[in-house]
Amino acid sequence: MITAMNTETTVPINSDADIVVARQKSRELAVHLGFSPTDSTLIATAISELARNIVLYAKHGEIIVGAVQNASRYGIVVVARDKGPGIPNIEQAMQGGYSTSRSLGLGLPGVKRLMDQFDIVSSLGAGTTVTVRKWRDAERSYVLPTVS
Amino acid sequence: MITAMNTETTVPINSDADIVVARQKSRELAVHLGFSPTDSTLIATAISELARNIVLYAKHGEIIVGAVQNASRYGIVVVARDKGPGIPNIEQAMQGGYSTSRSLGLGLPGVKRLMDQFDIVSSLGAGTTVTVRKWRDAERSYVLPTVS
Amino acid sequence: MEVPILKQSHYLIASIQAALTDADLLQLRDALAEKVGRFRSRGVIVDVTALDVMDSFASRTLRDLAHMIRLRGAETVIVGIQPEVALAMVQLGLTLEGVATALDLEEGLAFLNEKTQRHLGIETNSPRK
Amino acid sequence: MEVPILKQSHYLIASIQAALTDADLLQLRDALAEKVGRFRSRGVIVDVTALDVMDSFASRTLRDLAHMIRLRGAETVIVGIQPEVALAMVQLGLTLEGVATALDLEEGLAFLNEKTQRHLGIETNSPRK
Ligand SMILES: Nc1ncnc2c1ncn2[C@@H]1O[C@H](COP(=O)(O)OP(=O)(O)O)[C@@H](O)[C@H]1O
Ligand SMILES: Nc1ncnc2c1ncn2[C@@H]1O[C@H](COP(=O)(O)OP(=O)(O)O)[C@@H](O)[C@H]1O
Repeated sequence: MITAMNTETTVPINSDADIVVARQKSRELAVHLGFSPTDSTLIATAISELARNIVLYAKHGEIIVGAVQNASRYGIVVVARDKGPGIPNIEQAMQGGYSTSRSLGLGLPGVKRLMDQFDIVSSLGAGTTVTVRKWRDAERSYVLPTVS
Repeated sequence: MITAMNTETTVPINSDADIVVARQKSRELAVHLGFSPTDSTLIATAISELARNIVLYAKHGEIIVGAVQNASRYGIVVVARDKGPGIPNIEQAMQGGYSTSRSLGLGLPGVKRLMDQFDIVSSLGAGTTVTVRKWRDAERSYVLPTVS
Repeated sequence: MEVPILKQSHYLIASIQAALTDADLLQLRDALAEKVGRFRSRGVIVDVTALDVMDSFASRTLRDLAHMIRLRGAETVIVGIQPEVALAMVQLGLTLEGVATALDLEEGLAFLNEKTQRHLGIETNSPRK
Repeated sequence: MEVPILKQSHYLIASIQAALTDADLLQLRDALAEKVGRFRSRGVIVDVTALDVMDSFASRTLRDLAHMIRLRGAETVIVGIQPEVALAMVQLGLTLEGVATALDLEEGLAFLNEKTQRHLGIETNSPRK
């Protein structure tokens, strides 16, 4: 897959105020890329969960939102990465209902449902990187302004 | 086992509209073969799940529905096949609750319960073929019109 | 195939007329979530009598629909699940837990009348217009 | 960003005006639990119409808030969940179970009127103002 990004924004995540910034930036980009208000809300919600996981479990990290394009589609890609403790058992974390905090453990499996593609790489002591994508409906005729 | 089919229909599966066609064709054949309305619904439901798996995981494939006969019984056989990515761990997929999509992972184990026989062959990178059969109650006296 | 949505006093009634594609079902879900606000409806009835098959996708979509309507402050009831469809659902492990169901349109209306009256607590002794 | 809390007769109304941080949400929860005692309020309305995102933290905090208010002897209703927010919540598995919801402020007030009247057993036969 060929990916090209021109509108890339990095949001440093260090506190709960940054969670709000991250979801606002991702919504802005989603709207700019022609996503419907509904899809933009789904994207912003997913990014809110990923940003909170960084604050909760890794303390510091960053969220990078960008446009993505392949042969047939436009979309948004969001990378959430940290150098935190990592996730010991990813399969368990993705199953839902698993949580090391006071939470519900719905975040990661929920993020997967909200987005079209979900990849997670995590190694103990080295950190966690979650990459999610959502594609614009192929049939819509909107063309990205300046994706190279 | 000797199997003979004369009424064989192939439904190409490329989109969610084809899922509807596949389940309608399988119901039609089931009714034609003398299955009860209840059994015909069970069969159509199973085929709906198999067709959706093709659309979700392999994008393209086909469903072949036909009559089947052995020494003592008549029945319906449905083959769902695709050249998609294949299933890495069939045992896990058959256990239920396992899903790589937004779904519940009830499909394959559910299909097995809905039908009388269930076979799955899948190899990574080469695709997946699921073959299911359901037999008509032996005691019913209905005879197939022209099964050779 | 778009599902017609009728407005009947405080309720919305969606009568599925034929087999639906997955896209049709999602469209129905989103249309009802929007219309329940536009028409200030207190309840939604989805009549699935004519649905040929209720598979895992349809069940999940109807469950999501009911939860969305709840979050919008209204009640949903699914009516008309046929015996053979119910059997197929049970064998698939789909129980529509947490979603109200009723035998048919009449029972669905009775359920909503009871449910939304109690919720809003108005006119319990006077006839509803 | 502190959420303004209005006192209107027996009720408290918190209208969220913009995106809230987690800390703002916790502050709102605690402020309402305190004020419901101070003003002897019978009901609380939280209007989330302007909330950009209802994620798992916000849902959990509102659910906790509703339960706390209940333990203080009053009722809570969440109003104004938009269709797209409801969809995101449902996909996250957040259904606000056990928490009352209503379409908007007006419906929320109607709900509280009914609910707190019945609870306190007063004015059930007198006309509603
Ligand atoms: N960025 C991260 N770094 C380390 N651990 C994480 C991270 N994100 C998630 N986890 C782990 O995965 C578990 C499940 O996460 P999630 O599904 O978001 O649920 P929750 O946050 O509600 O617990 C968390 O409880 C935590 O143990
Ligand atoms: N035709 C197929 N090609 C590739 N993978 C498949 C196919 N069918 C099923 N799978 C895999 O098996 C898993 C379980 O399938 P299933 O039981 O039907 O549940 P669900 O579709 O709800 O996830 C799927 O999540 C997917 O990973």
